[in-house]
Amino acid sequence: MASVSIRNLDLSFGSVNVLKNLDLDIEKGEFLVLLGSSGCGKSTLLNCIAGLLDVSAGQIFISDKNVTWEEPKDRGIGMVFQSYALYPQMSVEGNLAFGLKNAKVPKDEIATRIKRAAEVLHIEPLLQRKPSQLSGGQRQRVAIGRALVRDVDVFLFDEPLSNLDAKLRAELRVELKRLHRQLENTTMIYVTHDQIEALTLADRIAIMKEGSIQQLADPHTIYNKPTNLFVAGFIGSPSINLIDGSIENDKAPVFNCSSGTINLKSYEFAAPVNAGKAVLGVRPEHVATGAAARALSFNTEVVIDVVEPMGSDTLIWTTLGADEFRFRVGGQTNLAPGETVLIGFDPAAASLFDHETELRL
Amino acid sequence: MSAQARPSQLFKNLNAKIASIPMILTALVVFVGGTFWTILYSFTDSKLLPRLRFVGLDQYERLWSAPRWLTSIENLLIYGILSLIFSLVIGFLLAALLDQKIRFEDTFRTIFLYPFALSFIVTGLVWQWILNPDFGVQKVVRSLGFDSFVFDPLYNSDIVIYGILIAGLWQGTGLIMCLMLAGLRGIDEDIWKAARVDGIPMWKTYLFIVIPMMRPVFITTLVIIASGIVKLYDLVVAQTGGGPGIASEVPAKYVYDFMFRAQNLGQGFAGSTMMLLSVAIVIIPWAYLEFGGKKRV
Amino acid sequence: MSDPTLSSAGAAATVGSPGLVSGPAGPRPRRRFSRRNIFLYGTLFVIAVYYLLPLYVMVVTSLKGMPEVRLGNIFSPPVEITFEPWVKAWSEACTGLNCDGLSRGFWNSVRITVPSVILSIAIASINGYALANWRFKGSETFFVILIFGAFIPYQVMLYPIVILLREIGLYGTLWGLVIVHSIFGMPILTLLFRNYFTSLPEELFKAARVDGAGFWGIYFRIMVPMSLPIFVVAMILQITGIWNDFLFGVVYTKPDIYPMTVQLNNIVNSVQGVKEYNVNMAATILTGLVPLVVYFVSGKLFVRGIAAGAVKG
Amino acid sequence: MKFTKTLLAGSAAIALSTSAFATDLEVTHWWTSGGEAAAVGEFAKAFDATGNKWVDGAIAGSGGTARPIMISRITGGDPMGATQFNHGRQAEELVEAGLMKDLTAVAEAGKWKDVINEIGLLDSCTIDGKIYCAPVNIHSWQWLWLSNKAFADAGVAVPANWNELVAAAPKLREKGMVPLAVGGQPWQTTGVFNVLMSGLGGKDLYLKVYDAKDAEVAGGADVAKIFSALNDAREMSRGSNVQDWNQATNMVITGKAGGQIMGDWAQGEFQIAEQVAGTDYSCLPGLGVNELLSTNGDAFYFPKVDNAEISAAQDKLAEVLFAPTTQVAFNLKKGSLPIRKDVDLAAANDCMKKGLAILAKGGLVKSTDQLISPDTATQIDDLMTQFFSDESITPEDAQKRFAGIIKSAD
Repeated sequence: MASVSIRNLDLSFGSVNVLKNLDLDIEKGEFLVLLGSSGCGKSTLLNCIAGLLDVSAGQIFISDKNVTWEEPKDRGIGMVFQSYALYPQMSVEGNLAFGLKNAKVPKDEIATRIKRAAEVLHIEPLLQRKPSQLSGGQRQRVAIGRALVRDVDVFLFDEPLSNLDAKLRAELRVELKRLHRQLENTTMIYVTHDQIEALTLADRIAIMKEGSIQQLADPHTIYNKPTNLFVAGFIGSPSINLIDGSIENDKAPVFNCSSGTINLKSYEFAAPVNAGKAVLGVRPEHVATGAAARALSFNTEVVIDVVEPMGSDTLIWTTLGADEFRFRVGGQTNLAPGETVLIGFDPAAASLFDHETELRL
Repeated sequence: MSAQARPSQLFKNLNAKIASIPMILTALVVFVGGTFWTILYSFTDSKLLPRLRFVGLDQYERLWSAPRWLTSIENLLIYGILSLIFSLVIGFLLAALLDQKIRFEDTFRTIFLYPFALSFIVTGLVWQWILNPDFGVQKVVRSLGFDSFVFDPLYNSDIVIYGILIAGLWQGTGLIMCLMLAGLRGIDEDIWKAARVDGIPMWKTYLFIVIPMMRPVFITTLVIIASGIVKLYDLVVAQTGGGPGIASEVPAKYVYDFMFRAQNLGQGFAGSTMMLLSVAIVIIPWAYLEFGGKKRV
Repeated sequence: MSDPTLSSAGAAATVGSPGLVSGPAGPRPRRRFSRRNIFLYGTLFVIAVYYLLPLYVMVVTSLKGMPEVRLGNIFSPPVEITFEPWVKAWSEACTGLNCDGLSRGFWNSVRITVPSVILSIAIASINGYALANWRFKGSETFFVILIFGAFIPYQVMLYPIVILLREIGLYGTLWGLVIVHSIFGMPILTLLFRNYFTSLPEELFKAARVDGAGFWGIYFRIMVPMSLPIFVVAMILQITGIWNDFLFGVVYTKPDIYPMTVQLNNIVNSVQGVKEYNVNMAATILTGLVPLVVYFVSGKLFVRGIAAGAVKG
Repeated sequence: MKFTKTLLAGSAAIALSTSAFATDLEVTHWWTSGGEAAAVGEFAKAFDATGNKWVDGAIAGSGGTARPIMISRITGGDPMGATQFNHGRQAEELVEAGLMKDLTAVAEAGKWKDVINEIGLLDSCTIDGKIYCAPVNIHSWQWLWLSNKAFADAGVAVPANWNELVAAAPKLREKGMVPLAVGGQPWQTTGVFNVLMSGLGGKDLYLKVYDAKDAEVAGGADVAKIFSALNDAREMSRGSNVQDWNQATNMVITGKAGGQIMGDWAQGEFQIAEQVAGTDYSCLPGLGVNELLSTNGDAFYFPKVDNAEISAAQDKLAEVLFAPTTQVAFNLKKGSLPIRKDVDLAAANDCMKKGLAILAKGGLVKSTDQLISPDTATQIDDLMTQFFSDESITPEDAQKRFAGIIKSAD
């Protein structure tokens, strides 16, 4: 049963179409992440779901109720904002109670709910403070609490962690995940531009670009089987290596590029193979070196250009034929710039895209 | 999933619309209505009371052949341009000076701002007095031994408008300074650091970096200064009464005098229509640029 | 940018121990009388004199007797200080048959100013709020018309408003005048409030909507408590404007509620032989006292409020 | 336009019965200077004595300040009980619009027509045979006030007419005095011109220009002489850096100026300064050339109200204003001539007596207030004030513009 459904949603400001004929179904209890770079329409979509923006066409259903023209408060949603959006003149308790008072919830019920939310979020000692007396992490907890006390089916997060420093972000990320598990049956829709957040938190990720969803799938699929060139390039850090070449399909399909011919026997084609120009995407961590590389169906020698130690692993920059090529080795490597090294990869783990349509082949 | 009737657009934001009723009424009834009323009656020969007896463009012909109206326009142009330039320049310089982390900032700011608390009537009166050659600056300087010193701006037709300008700037620049100061305080400190590291001289930083960043402040300021200029009336009445002769007449005074002193409403309305027209010529393109193209949510 | 508070660190820069590298060390030397400071404070001082001169002349003159006013120059301090002009201006000066000076109009001015300030600010702040957060079709058109209205000389609107007030039956009453002040204060105040509310984080407004607060709920519970600075600015502007108003006060009311400025006009404009400049000046200062005090007390908030309201557009 | 209709609807029948109740009556006027306020006090005293109460609504600054207030109040439907206007054409339209109370009954009861000094004054209050205002005094513009002290200092005899003043001017200049003080306000410069017109040009010329509005005469040789005299006046007035008329008068009183052309209200200033006519100052009605006085003056109008008590009080006030005792008391303080010929002004001083004598001889002429509209008057004001302040305007240019104004005058 879908918790949130979006049908043929259009939104335009004047002549600019921000969302184009968008469809999306979100299961009850699912954690869905809307991922994209700024301006892709992900926050706009979230605001439409929240009812903070009026749609130009289409419908929105929440818990099977058509809420397209409902007020935000009547949609059964809670929302957490990037800037926390705490009411500065109210105490933490006041912030938590504000929505409930507006909904005319009885006083003792309010107290109970606040107490419960405060326990869950570990903010009991802060209840009497003003937002200005809280740290960033505490503020965001309160903001989450404000959504929590509303006792709703759908949580909306609008880049909630972007204003926090890296360490806090990691901490709160885990807590959010824990919270989601605790609140079973609560749907969460989470907007972010940070792929780590998306990959770690999501049940499913919707990658957006220019107002439409490029791919909607679980993190594993998104990462390993990107549906098009954009998704492949967007997900993954360091980003995927892209090699220009062409597919030849005489007997068995092969990929010809400036550094040689790669046999595509092990590659799972998504569609019948056609010869033509294509792009091969290889994730840096799917590249093996030395003896391991020799065993793979494709290997070649490259000269190391730059070595970037990153602690747990090391990133090596080289060129493969005409293309820049990165690969990842262990943190303890002793490779140095100028050395020649044998690398190899298995096309089964790679992705092939049509040069024209940029779609996965 | 049932289909649902789209709520009427009229009732959307109903509370906002209800709350805006005073604004809508003011805008439509007073400002638009009053303007059209004024324009309508400018084509009549109304004297003491408004009467719909149309005389075509007679009032306008007379208006544009009246030496006093032409002098008024000329004065308003001189005063307006100079007042705009000096208000902005002085206001900005004062703000820049006060923004140098100086001591006694509060004191200086209060000194520059207090004239704004006084009405134009009072301003006009005081400056009339200071500029009066028989007791004011001229007399004081002469009593120091400079017998031939002449400083009588209010009694010299050629420069009287500058005498009014002195008083007008005295009264108004404080507010402009505050606006500018507020704008400067809103500029990111890092800009200054960057400019300093890059070795850009301070005046260049102000001119090419800071001022362009203060565009919104300048717009608010411009509206305030410009609306004050168009409405210039009390100051002239209190300081010179339009004199010597008609040398310091301004359009608002022409309009007022013809409406009430000369009891020729039609002529007064013709004058005010011209004023409103010139304001509209400035405002409408601005509004178009500001609101016409983009739309923010 | 120098910080003068540091300049007391003194001129002693050459404290490097012998044998070590000589050259700049420690805090950079700053002199209190650097060329920059002399220029800065000198300029400020000269400008301050220009701004203070009229006030000085007013005060000094109001403390002189008439003979001294006639003889001396206007800048010289009073030889013999007398408060008689103040007493006269406040309680004795005649306008027509009433010889009770400005005191007559003071409370009327208060009675006019207080409701006018409250109503005009209430309306303008709601306008600004609606324009910033609840735009509806045409709302910007009304805003542009309001800005246009800021440029309409009051005198031009005198007659239409007489008709308007007559039709709604408020002509000649205090409330009629209050409405007139609200109308003419609306353009600039709405502009300020709109800019201010636009500059507040939009997410706050969204959060409140999700929390179920409506138009009024958000206004009273969220916006107003956050907007003290801009309310102070609006208050200062309105108190000044309304307190100093003469034209509306006299055209739209009756003698029993004439504001203080009417008495000021009568004192200043009716002359008995020689103009009593000292009384005029005392009357002038007395009339301007209320806005002046407001400025002196809340000047700091004024800049802060403007900073909040005018920077973002 | 329903502007006037709604007001007409609310008008009530005029109650003639004298009310026994005390009624507050708000009276608006612009008499705020010393002598004026004292004079208006006499009205208030007399009116209060009838058991009613005079509520004073003084607003300083005649034309520009007070008049819009009065007109707004009347058209706004919330009129005062009575209001001052210069009698003449200023209130014409208010009467035509039916906003003013008809005083015919009061006037007939008080036999105003029989006792009035100059019937033209009542004519100006009469529209369609009905009387709408109560004239209260006669002011005349045609006076040249001279400082005896100034001429003594300059070592010349006090002039006996305009030409002698012009001749004596250089001597006064030598002593650093201004021969002719003229205040900077437009109406004062126009006053000088009109006085020169009637004083030097005579009654016929004056009426041809202002009554017949004959543009040819206005542009002709006779008026050219007036403009040449005006040029003299401009020359003589250089250096009088004052705005208000009474500041100019004060220059005469203190001997800083030789003379001033100003209406008889200036006399009040001499009196307050305790100057004696004949010894301290001299007065030359009609500039000592044509002894002709114009009938400027003030009148009270009574807006229509639909309240019987107020209406009765208005009648009472009209009656009181015209009463002989009030007339004497008021005009002595105001320095103007009484409206009635049946009162005795024994207390009048030299100058007033000269005026009364001219009055008795019938040397009166209608004032410009009565002859031309305020609109025309304002245009003449603009011309005159510009002429006085801008020496580059030749008398010929000014005359040409003057003729143009007269041509389009109404």
